[in-house]
Amino acid sequence: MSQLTEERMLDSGEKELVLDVRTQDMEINMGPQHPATHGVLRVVLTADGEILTSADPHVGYIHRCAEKVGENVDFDGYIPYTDRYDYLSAMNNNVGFALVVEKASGLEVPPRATWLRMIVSELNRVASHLLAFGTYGIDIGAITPFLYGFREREWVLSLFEKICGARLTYSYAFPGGVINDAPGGWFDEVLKFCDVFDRKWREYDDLLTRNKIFIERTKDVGSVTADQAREFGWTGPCLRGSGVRYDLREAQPYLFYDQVGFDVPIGRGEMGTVGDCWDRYWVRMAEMLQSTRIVRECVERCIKDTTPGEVMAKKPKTLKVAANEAYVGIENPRGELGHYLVTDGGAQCFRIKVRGPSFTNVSCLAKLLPGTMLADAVAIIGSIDIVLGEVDR
Amino acid sequence: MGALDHKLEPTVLTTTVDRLVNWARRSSVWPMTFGLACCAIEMMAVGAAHHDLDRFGSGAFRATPRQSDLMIVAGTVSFKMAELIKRLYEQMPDPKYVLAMGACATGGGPYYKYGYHVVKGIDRVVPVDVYVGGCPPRPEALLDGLMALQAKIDRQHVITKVPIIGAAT
Amino acid sequence: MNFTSTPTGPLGLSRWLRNIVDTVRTTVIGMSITIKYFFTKPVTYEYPEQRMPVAPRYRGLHYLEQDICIACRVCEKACPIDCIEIRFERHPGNVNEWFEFSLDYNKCMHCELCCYPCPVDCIHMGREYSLVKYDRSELIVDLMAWDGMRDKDHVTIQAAIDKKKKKAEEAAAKKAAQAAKAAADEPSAEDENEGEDEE
Amino acid sequence: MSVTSVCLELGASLGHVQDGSYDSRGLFKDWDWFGREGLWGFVGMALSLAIIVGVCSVVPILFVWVERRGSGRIHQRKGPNRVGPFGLLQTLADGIKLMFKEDIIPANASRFLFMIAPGLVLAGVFAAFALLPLSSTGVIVDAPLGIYIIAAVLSLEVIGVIMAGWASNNKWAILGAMREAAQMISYEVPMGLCILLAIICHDGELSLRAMSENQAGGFLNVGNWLIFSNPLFAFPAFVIFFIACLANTKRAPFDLPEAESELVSGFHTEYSGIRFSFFFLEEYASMFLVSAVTVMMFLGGWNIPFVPGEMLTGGFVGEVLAIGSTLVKTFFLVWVMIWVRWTLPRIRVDQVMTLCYKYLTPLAFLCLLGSCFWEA
Repeated sequence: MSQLTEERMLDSGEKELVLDVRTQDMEINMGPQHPATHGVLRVVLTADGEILTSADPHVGYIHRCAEKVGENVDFDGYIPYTDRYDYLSAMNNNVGFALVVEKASGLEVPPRATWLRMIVSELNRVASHLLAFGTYGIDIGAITPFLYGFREREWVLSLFEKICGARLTYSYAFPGGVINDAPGGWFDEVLKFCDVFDRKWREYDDLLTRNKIFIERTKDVGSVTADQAREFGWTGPCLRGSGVRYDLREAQPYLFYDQVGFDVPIGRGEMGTVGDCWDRYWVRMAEMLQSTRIVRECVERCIKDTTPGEVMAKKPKTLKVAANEAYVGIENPRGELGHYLVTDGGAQCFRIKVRGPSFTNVSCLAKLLPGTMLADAVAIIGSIDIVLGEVDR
Repeated sequence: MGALDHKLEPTVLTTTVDRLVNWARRSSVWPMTFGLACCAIEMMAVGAAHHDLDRFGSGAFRATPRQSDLMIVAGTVSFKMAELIKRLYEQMPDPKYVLAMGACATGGGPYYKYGYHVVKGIDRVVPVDVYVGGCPPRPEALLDGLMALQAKIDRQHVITKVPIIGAAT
Repeated sequence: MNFTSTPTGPLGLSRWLRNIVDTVRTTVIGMSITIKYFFTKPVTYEYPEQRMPVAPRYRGLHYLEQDICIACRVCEKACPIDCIEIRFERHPGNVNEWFEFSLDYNKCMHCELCCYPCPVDCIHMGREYSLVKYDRSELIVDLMAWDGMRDKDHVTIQAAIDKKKKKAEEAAAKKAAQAAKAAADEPSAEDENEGEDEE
Repeated sequence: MSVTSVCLELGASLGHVQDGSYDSRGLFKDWDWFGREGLWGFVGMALSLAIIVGVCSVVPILFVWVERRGSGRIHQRKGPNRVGPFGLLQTLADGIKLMFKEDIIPANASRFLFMIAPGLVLAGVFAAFALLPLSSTGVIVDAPLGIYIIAAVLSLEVIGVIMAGWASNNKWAILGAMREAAQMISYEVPMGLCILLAIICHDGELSLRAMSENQAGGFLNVGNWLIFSNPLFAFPAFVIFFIACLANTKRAPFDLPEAESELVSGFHTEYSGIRFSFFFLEEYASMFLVSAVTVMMFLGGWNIPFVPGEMLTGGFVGEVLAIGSTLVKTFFLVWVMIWVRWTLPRIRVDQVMTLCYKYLTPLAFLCLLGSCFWEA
C-alpha cells in the first residue's frame, strides 16, 4: 500500500490535491476444498473488500477420463461409467448412453422398458433437484432444507434400490432396455411417493422458497438475460430460468415424452429480474412437481399398455455396432446431456464424446461473478447447480 | 500434550487419563466437509436424517481442516487433487485420522484399469486408518467405518508408553 | 454485460412496511414448520442396532456358489475392470482345484455385469454391504468356500480317473478284442497266444 | 462507550464495594444462610459465588447439547445420543478432545495476538457475567450502570474477533473479522436505543436488578412486565433488541463472520484445539448473557406469574425460585435463538447493514419516542 498525492486539474482551472490511497485487491482461492463449491471446483477470486472484481474458475480436479474409458470397454461395460460422471442423475446418464447406442445400432426397445426408463429418469430428476434444493439452502445459510430434502431423497433412493439394486450408481438402463422389471408393488409405492412428495413440496415452498431472507438473497443476483444465457451455451433449468422455453423433452422428444403431458416451467422474474438466482432455483422446484406428474402418467401407461417381463430386447451377447455415428441429447436435471458416438463395427465405442451440461453451465462464472459480492458468488455458483464429476468427466 | 507424550509408565492414573482422552476423542470425531465425487453424496446422506452421523457425536462437519479430526476421502482422487489432499491433511491438527471411502479412494476403483489420472489408493498420499469398500458404500457402511475408527482410537496411548509389539513380556 | 447485484428501486414507505411484514410473516411460517418437525418422530435408523431394510435386489458384496461354478471365466471377462481373479486347475471328472477366486473391492464398482452372463448362475451380488478394513489388501476378498480340493473331490477325481482308466482299459480291451477279432480272421498261432495272455 | 470508561466504571463499582462506601444490595449481601460473620460468612460467600460462576459457565456447555439435540429433532434426526445418557456428555467429550488436540499457530501468524485473541473474547463475555443478576441478590457486582457496562463489555468481544482475524494471516479470517466489526458496531445502535427505552420505562434505572424489581407486581405479577405494561412500543423494542442480540452473538441469520458456506469458518478458520473451543464457548456464553439481559429488561426478570414479587426477593426458597425463573426464561430465549438458526437462511453482508440502519434503527427510534409519551 502506498499513499500518493497527486495534483488534479479541476474544470474551474484550480488545482486540487488528491490523496490517493492505493490498495491492493485481495486474491482469494475458493476451493477446491470449500463448502460452497459443490465438490472440487476451484475459483480464484479477486476481491475488493467484499466485492469481487474477477473470477477465474479452474476445473479438472476430478477428471476421470470417462470418454477414454468408453473407448476401451464394451457398450454394456460403459454403462457403469456413465453413472459416475453425473452421479446425481445416473439414471438419466444411463438412458442417454443407452439411447445413443440404440440409435447407432438400431436396437428395438420394448415399450415397457421405455416407460420404466421414463419413470426412473423423472424420479431421478426429483432426487437430483432435491439435492440441489438442499445444497442451495446450505449455500444461502439454511441447513434445515438440506435435511428435509435428503429425507425425501432417501425415499427415492430406496425406490431405486428396489428396482435396480443400487442407491446412487444405478446401471439400470442398458442398450436394448432395462435390466430388471419393476418388482411387485413398486408402482404403488412410486405413486405413494408422488402424493407425499407433493405435500412436502409445499413445505419446502414455505420454508425456503418464499422466505423473505432467501428471496432477498437470491433475487436480482446473477441475473442473466435470455440472450446471454444462449451465448453461454446454457441448457436445462439455468436456461429456462432465464425465460427460454427450451426443454429437450418437449423440443426433441425422446423416449415417450411426446405422449405425456407436462409443463415446462420457465423463469418469469417473479421476485426480481428474469433469470436471477431465484428464477433458476424456482425452475428446479417447479420441475419437481412436473416430474411427479409425468411419473404418475407413466406408471398408469406402463401398467395399462405393456406386459410385465418384457424389458430387454433380444441382443447378442456382445453387442457390436456397425460403423456409424449418432448423437442423442437428453434432458438431464442439469441440462442437455449429449452423447456423440462413433462406432467402427467393434464392441466398443470408437469415440464417445459427452456433452455435459454442467461443464457448459459453469463456464459462465468468469463473466457472472465480477461485480457481485462474495456471498452472491456462493449463491450464483449454487444456483447453477453444477456437479463436478460431470464438469471434469 | 507435548512433553508427556508416551512417557509415563502405565499406572492406574495414567491409564485412566488415557481412557478418558480416548473416550473424548472417539466420541467427537469431527469430519471435514470434503467431498470429491459420488461417495460424497453418500457421505452427505450419512449426515442426513435417516442415518444421522450426529448420533456418534460426529455430526459437526467442519469446513476448515484446522478444526477437524477426520478426513473422509470420499471419491476419486486424481493426481491433480492428490497434492491438495496432502496439504489438507497436513493442515489438520494432531491427532488426525483418514478414512478412505469407496473403491476409488481405497485403490483406484473403476478407473484402475483405463484411467490415466487416478491415484491408485489414497494411502499413497496420506496414511489411511480405515478403508471402507463399496462403490459407493452404503451410508451404513460408512457408519461401520466410523465405528471401526472409534475402536482404533480406543487402542491409542496418549501419555502412557506404547507397548513394543513383539517384545518379551 | 453487467451482472451486478444492484438493489432495485427506491425504498418507499409502502415497500418498507411490506418488507417488514413479509419478513415477519415468512419467518413465522418457517419457524412453524421447523417446530412442527421438532415434535415429529425422528426417521433415524439407529444403525448398528436397527437396520434400514435392504432391497432383495441390492447389489452388495458378491457371493459365489462354488459348488456349481464351472470356472468358465465368463465373469472375469465380463468385468470392465478385471477385478475378478480366477486361478484353478482342472482335474479329471470336471473337478476344479481352486487356487483363487477373488474379488478386488479396491476396483469393483458393483455394476453386476459379472453376474448376468454366468451360464450356471453361480455368482451373485448379496445384500451384505459392509466392508470395513484396516488394511487395503484386505479389501481383496476371497469368494471361495474352500481352497484347493475337498475330500469328496479327491474321491470324484479318483472315481473319474478310475473310470477313465476303466474306460481306457475297456477301450483297450475293445480295441484288443477288435484286433483279436481281426486277427481271428487271420490264420492261427497268434490267436492262441492271445488267449494265453488273457488267462 | 469506550473501553477505558468501562474499565473505570467497573473498577469504581468494585472499589466501592470493597471499601464499603458503595451501598449496594449486590454481592450477596443478603445471602446470609451461614451467617455473615467470620469463616462461615466467607464460605457462604464463596459458595454463592461458585454457584453463579458455575451456572454461568456450565449453562453454555448445556446449550451446545440443547442445540445439537434440538437441531436434531427439528431435522427429524436424533442428534447425539451415544455419549453418556441422551448424549449429555457430548459437549464434555468435545471439550476434552479439543483440549488434547494440537494447537496450531500458523507460521505467518502474528503469534502473540493469535494466542491472546480467544482469551480476550472469552474474557469479555465472562466479565459481563459479573454484572448479571440471576435473582435479587444473586449478583456479583450490582453496578449502578449495570446495563451499559454489560453492553460495553460485550462489545469488547469484537476486538478479540478482529484480533483473531487479523492475526491469523488468512484471507477468510480477515474477511470474517471485518464483517464482524461492521456488524457488531452497527447493531450497537438499535441495541442501545432499546436499552434506552428500557431505562426510560424503568424509571431511569440502569441496574438490571432494579429493572427486574421494577417489573414485579401488576396483574398476576405479569402486568408490570415491560412487554405487557407497554405492549405497543416495548414489545417491538423487545423484538428489535432480540434481533440485535442475535447479530451481536453472531447467531444465524447473522452468522456472517463465520459463514460456513462463504468464508469456510470465518475469523476462526485458522484456530484449532483449545483456542477454537474458546470461540465456541464464547458464542454460547454470550447467547446466554444477552438472553438473560433481555429477560431482565423486557420479560419481567425473575418474576413468575401468580407468584407475588415479595416472595422472590428474600429467603432461600425465594432465591431458588427467582434463579429458576430467570434461567427458564433465558433458556426459552436461547431456544428461540436456536430455533431461528435452524429455520432461516443467512443474510448478506449489505443486507445486514440495511436491516440495521434502514429498519431496526428507525423502528427503535419510533419505539423510544412512543414509550416516552407512553410513560409520560
